[in-house]
Amino acid sequence: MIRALKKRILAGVSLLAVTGLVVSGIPAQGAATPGVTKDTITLGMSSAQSGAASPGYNKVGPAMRAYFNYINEKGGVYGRKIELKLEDDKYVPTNAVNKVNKLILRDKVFALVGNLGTATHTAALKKTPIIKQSVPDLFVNTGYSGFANPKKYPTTFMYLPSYIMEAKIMAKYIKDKFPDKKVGILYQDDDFGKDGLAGFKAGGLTFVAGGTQKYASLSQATVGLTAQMTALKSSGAEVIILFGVTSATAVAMRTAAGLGYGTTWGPQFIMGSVGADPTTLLTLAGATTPALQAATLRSLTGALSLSFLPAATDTEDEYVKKFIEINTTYNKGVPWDNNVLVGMNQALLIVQALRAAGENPTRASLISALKSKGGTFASAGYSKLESANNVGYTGYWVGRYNSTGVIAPVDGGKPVVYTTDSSTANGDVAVSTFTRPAMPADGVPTNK
Amino acid sequence: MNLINTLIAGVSIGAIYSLIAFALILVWRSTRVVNFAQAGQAAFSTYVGLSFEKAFNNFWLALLAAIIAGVLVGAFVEVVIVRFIVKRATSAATVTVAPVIAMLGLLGIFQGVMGLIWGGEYQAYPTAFSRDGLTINGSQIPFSQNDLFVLLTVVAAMSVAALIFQKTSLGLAMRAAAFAPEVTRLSGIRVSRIRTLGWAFAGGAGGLAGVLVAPTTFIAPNSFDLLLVFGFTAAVIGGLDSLIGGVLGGLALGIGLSVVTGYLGGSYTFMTAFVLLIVVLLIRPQGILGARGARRA
Amino acid sequence: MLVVRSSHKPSATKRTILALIVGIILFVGSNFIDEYRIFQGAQVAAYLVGIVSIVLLTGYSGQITLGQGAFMAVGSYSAALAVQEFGLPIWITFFIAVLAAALFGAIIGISAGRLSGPYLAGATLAFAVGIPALANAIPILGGEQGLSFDIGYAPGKYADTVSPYKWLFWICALCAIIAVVIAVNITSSGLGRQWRAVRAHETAAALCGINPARSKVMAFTVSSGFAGLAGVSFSATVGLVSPSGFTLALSFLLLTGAILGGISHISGALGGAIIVVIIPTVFESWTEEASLGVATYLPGIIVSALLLLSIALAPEGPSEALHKLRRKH
Amino acid sequence: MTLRVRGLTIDHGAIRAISNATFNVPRGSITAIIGANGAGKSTLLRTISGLKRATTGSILWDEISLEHLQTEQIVRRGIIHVPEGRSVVTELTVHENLMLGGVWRLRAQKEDVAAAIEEVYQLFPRLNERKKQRADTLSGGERQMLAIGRGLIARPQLLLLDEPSLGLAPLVVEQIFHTLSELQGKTGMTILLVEQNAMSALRIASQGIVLDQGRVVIADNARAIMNDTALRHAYLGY
Repeated sequence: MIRALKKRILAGVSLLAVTGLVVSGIPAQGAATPGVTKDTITLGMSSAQSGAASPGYNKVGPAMRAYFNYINEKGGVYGRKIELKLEDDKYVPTNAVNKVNKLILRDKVFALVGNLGTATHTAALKKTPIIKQSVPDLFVNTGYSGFANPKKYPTTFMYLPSYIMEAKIMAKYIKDKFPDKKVGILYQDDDFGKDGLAGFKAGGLTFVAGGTQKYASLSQATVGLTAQMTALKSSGAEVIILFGVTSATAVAMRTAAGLGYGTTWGPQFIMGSVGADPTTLLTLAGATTPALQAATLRSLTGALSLSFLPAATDTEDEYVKKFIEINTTYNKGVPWDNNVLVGMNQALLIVQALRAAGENPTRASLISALKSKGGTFASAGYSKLESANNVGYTGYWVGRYNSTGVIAPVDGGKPVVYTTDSSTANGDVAVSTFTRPAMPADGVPTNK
Repeated sequence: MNLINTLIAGVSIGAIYSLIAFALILVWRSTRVVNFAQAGQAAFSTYVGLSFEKAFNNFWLALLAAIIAGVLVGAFVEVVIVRFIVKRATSAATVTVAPVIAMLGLLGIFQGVMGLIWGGEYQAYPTAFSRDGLTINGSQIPFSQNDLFVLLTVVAAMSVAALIFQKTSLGLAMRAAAFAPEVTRLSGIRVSRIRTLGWAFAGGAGGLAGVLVAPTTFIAPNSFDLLLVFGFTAAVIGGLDSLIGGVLGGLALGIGLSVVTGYLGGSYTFMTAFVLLIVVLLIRPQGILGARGARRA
Repeated sequence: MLVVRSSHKPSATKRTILALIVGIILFVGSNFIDEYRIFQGAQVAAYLVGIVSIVLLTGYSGQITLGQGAFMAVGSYSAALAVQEFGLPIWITFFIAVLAAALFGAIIGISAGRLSGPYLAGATLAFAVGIPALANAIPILGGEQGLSFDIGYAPGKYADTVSPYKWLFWICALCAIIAVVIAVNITSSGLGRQWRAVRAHETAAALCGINPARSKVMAFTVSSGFAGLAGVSFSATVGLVSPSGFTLALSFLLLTGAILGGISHISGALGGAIIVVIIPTVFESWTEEASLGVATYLPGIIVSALLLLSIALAPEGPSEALHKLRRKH
Repeated sequence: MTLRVRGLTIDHGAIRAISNATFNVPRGSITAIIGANGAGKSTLLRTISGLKRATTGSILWDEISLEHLQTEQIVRRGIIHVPEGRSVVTELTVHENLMLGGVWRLRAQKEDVAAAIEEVYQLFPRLNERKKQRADTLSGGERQMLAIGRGLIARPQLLLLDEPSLGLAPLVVEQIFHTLSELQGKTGMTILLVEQNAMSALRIASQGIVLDQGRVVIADNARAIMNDTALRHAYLGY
């Protein structure tokens, strides 16, 4: 009976399919630019506001919003106020698809900004109309080199230097400063980590036997990293790279402390820029008392990390100074840190991109403006923004955590910025000659 | 040496599984309900502890607050919700299904409320003692002062519980009510009160477990869900009716998972727990120490 | 209790015609609805199949499951692997998903058939946690990032004119309609009556010549097949199969939908699916300007409270309660 | 202190278990309720002890109505119910089972509970021999002794005994009934005994009540019932 039924249904449905295809052949109606009205420009962002990967990153979106509010107060972008719709995808790919679909289809945002995560954004690019509707997808907060691919993702622009660049710079640094030392790595088991591995390979860095350990991206808080860290310890690695998100770095450092790091075990830790924000690490260490705080700081002290922005504590820096001011007034109650700096800096870039898109911005004009002028935008970054090829920043400086939890340039004085590209064919790394543009007056861009 | 280290590493987390198993068994014995909302109750109590920790910066005060919160929440849940549900679910088809679903609903409410009050981001919970591995004969072992504290606290809590159960008339009444509620009522004991007490005790144990485990897992509204799965596995390994069985089951599970994680890798942890649970359910349904024929409750 | 009341439901033919009409309405209607709603429609269809699988297992056969997401994962991974490793066409993978999940369900059912109540609940709970975690351990399954599962565009020249959402919706809705028709036919067949008999009174059913163990395993197998279909539909809506897509939360959500819709009748599944997809959306739009937290957590609280209330007030599900009420008056 | 039951009706869902029953249990008597299986005897006891609620009618003990009291409150008024099926807590030891009977008054009357337990051990020496053993290791007769013993710890004024002879060897039944009769003589308590084994029950009882399909058909002197052949044939089947 069921088989007969199925046949009938299939027959009926194929009939339906034909009718439906005919009916649906009506072309979609053209309309004004989505997300732009006389007074407003609506932007959308999907990021981890809660969940395992959220610590630290959940401050980026609100910081962007704070900067936009500051600009809105100063007259907005050609009189239009910027609104940011912030969605929480918990760093879960299936959620990201839902949220980005909502932003594009229901909220009809003009552009996406600052979306977080490699796996999440890969899913979003695949299953939402970012490409089909040519939605500008600015400053994706990941270093996955695959996103800088104008052929495949014509509207997607990166923010972070790619993980390949980061790995190549790390590789060079390690080979220069720690020659003949055994190197181990802990990486996140997805495209983020694989990108990094490709970069290390290009940079000619080899790992000690048993010194290549990985973790699943959402598992570290629940399962812990004991097995991985124990393996790294017994591999005899003297330099250990932590190439993961902040919560993974926190768990790894804590586990290392349990294994004797700081007392009986003294490897040199080098953390990827993604997982190295000191305030987040401190918070995650549960350092509520001064004594615990000091203990956590001790375990961080001496570790190396990479950055392309000034240290958040560098209050002499003109960008940092202004952002702190804005944070105090427009982002009440949120303590200033590196994540806020990232958000403000992204927002500064976005405002310049919107201005460059002209008085009547369209999605196409935003993309072409960013491509042609992105490299000239003022920002706190010490390396150049390669928006022409949809690439983000292009270099890093290497710093060391001091005893107050601040990353200071290893050699003292001004940071030395290394630059490279995302090619995996070679490991060429050069010292950058880029000079950073000055901060626009009062932190309000006036570019065209 | 490596094997010994792995075994040692499993002891303190095993102690926490024992505590959760203990809470689940206590509730099961008093009401014949597996409290799947225990994960939410424990997280809620731990958040209360964290709030005290932040306000007063005193670990011990926070621990006390979490336990008291656990006791109150446990009693509240029994009096306000469970009593009603158990009374309503009478037909053969619903009597086993309804309480399970009710507990899930309760879990959802707990998690939502926690998210509203404390937010969804992962927060760290401090420890009272150092988490650096102890050094024995010059070599460091993966067992810290804090692990020792966890272990001793669980042992102490279990000893107090054992003392109450074996040596006091309250304990006698609780044991009797667990196995023969009608006879207990006919002996003049208010079984409904004993039930509430069972839930309250279990809630307190959950709060304690939460504070002890939170430094290693972080705390978020749903961060104890997996702990619940492990606790349940431990309880079943021991036999859902036997408190001692549950405690031993927890330790066995903690050590077993530590060995698997150490030798095969973290990805196999959940799978091992699952396989273990199924094997125990199929081969020895009454658990290691459980009474026969209890499985088809 | 064993005398199951004779059904006055329409015959298989009538049901098929009804399904066709529903299909036509959905098909034509999909042209007049905005794309986000269509996307949600596809989600509702995927959840609907998942909820049907729970209604069959829990509502009809009386076996509780907290781990339906695991069966969905088995179906989805099988389908994605079939595409990735053997390059099979997408439409075949839907059948593969159903078969793989059903096979898996049969194996689990044989073990689970010996359990009941909280033990079964706990075992399926561990299952829901264990299976997605396993995906992280087996390299071919692509770790946390998972595998791609892309149903692509409408065939031939329609690829440009039919939006991918509409295409997605059509496929998911088609799956859902077929699933519901088959499910209704099963429940009104002898098999469905057997299940209900075992659920109502195992011993009595056995005395009537029904083998309760076999009946339970059968229910598990059939239900898992539906879950496999739900999984593959669900994966189609997000374009990938990953462990984070099959969380405990998903399993709980489906069970919640099944209970709220009315666990004892297939007809409740649609209501349940709509509730679990729409409630969060509704709340998000209400709380647009409020804090993100309210939008994130309030729907969960409301849905859970509804779940608790419905169990407290009508342990057998709302439709059963209504039925009883009718009998009384 | 007489137990007065007036117009008592008890329903099990749609089934009427006891219909309009009226009878007295005089103080200091042993009253046997007899009747066939399903006559509603156990239901009657369960209602007196508060485990079940009556549909209509009243139960008065010492001029206090019991029908709205909780089981625990009824116990505190000296009414102790020993349900059928040798109801002991098998997971507890013999001694713990006896203790259980006194937990409710332990705080106020600790010494008397200890004394009562001692008396039970004297009454049933075999329990004393096995006091450390778990109750599930006892024989059927010993369990029944333990169940009754648990009831005696409360020093009942009214003891409700449900089928103490069920499934026991005749010799054991004889012994238990003998002990009960002796005990009643000593303490003067009232015993309401539900039995299918009518002969044994009526032999120690002073009064008999015959239930048939939920109705009280006879309430009379025990000896008179035993001697009424027609009645025995009609309701007791011998």
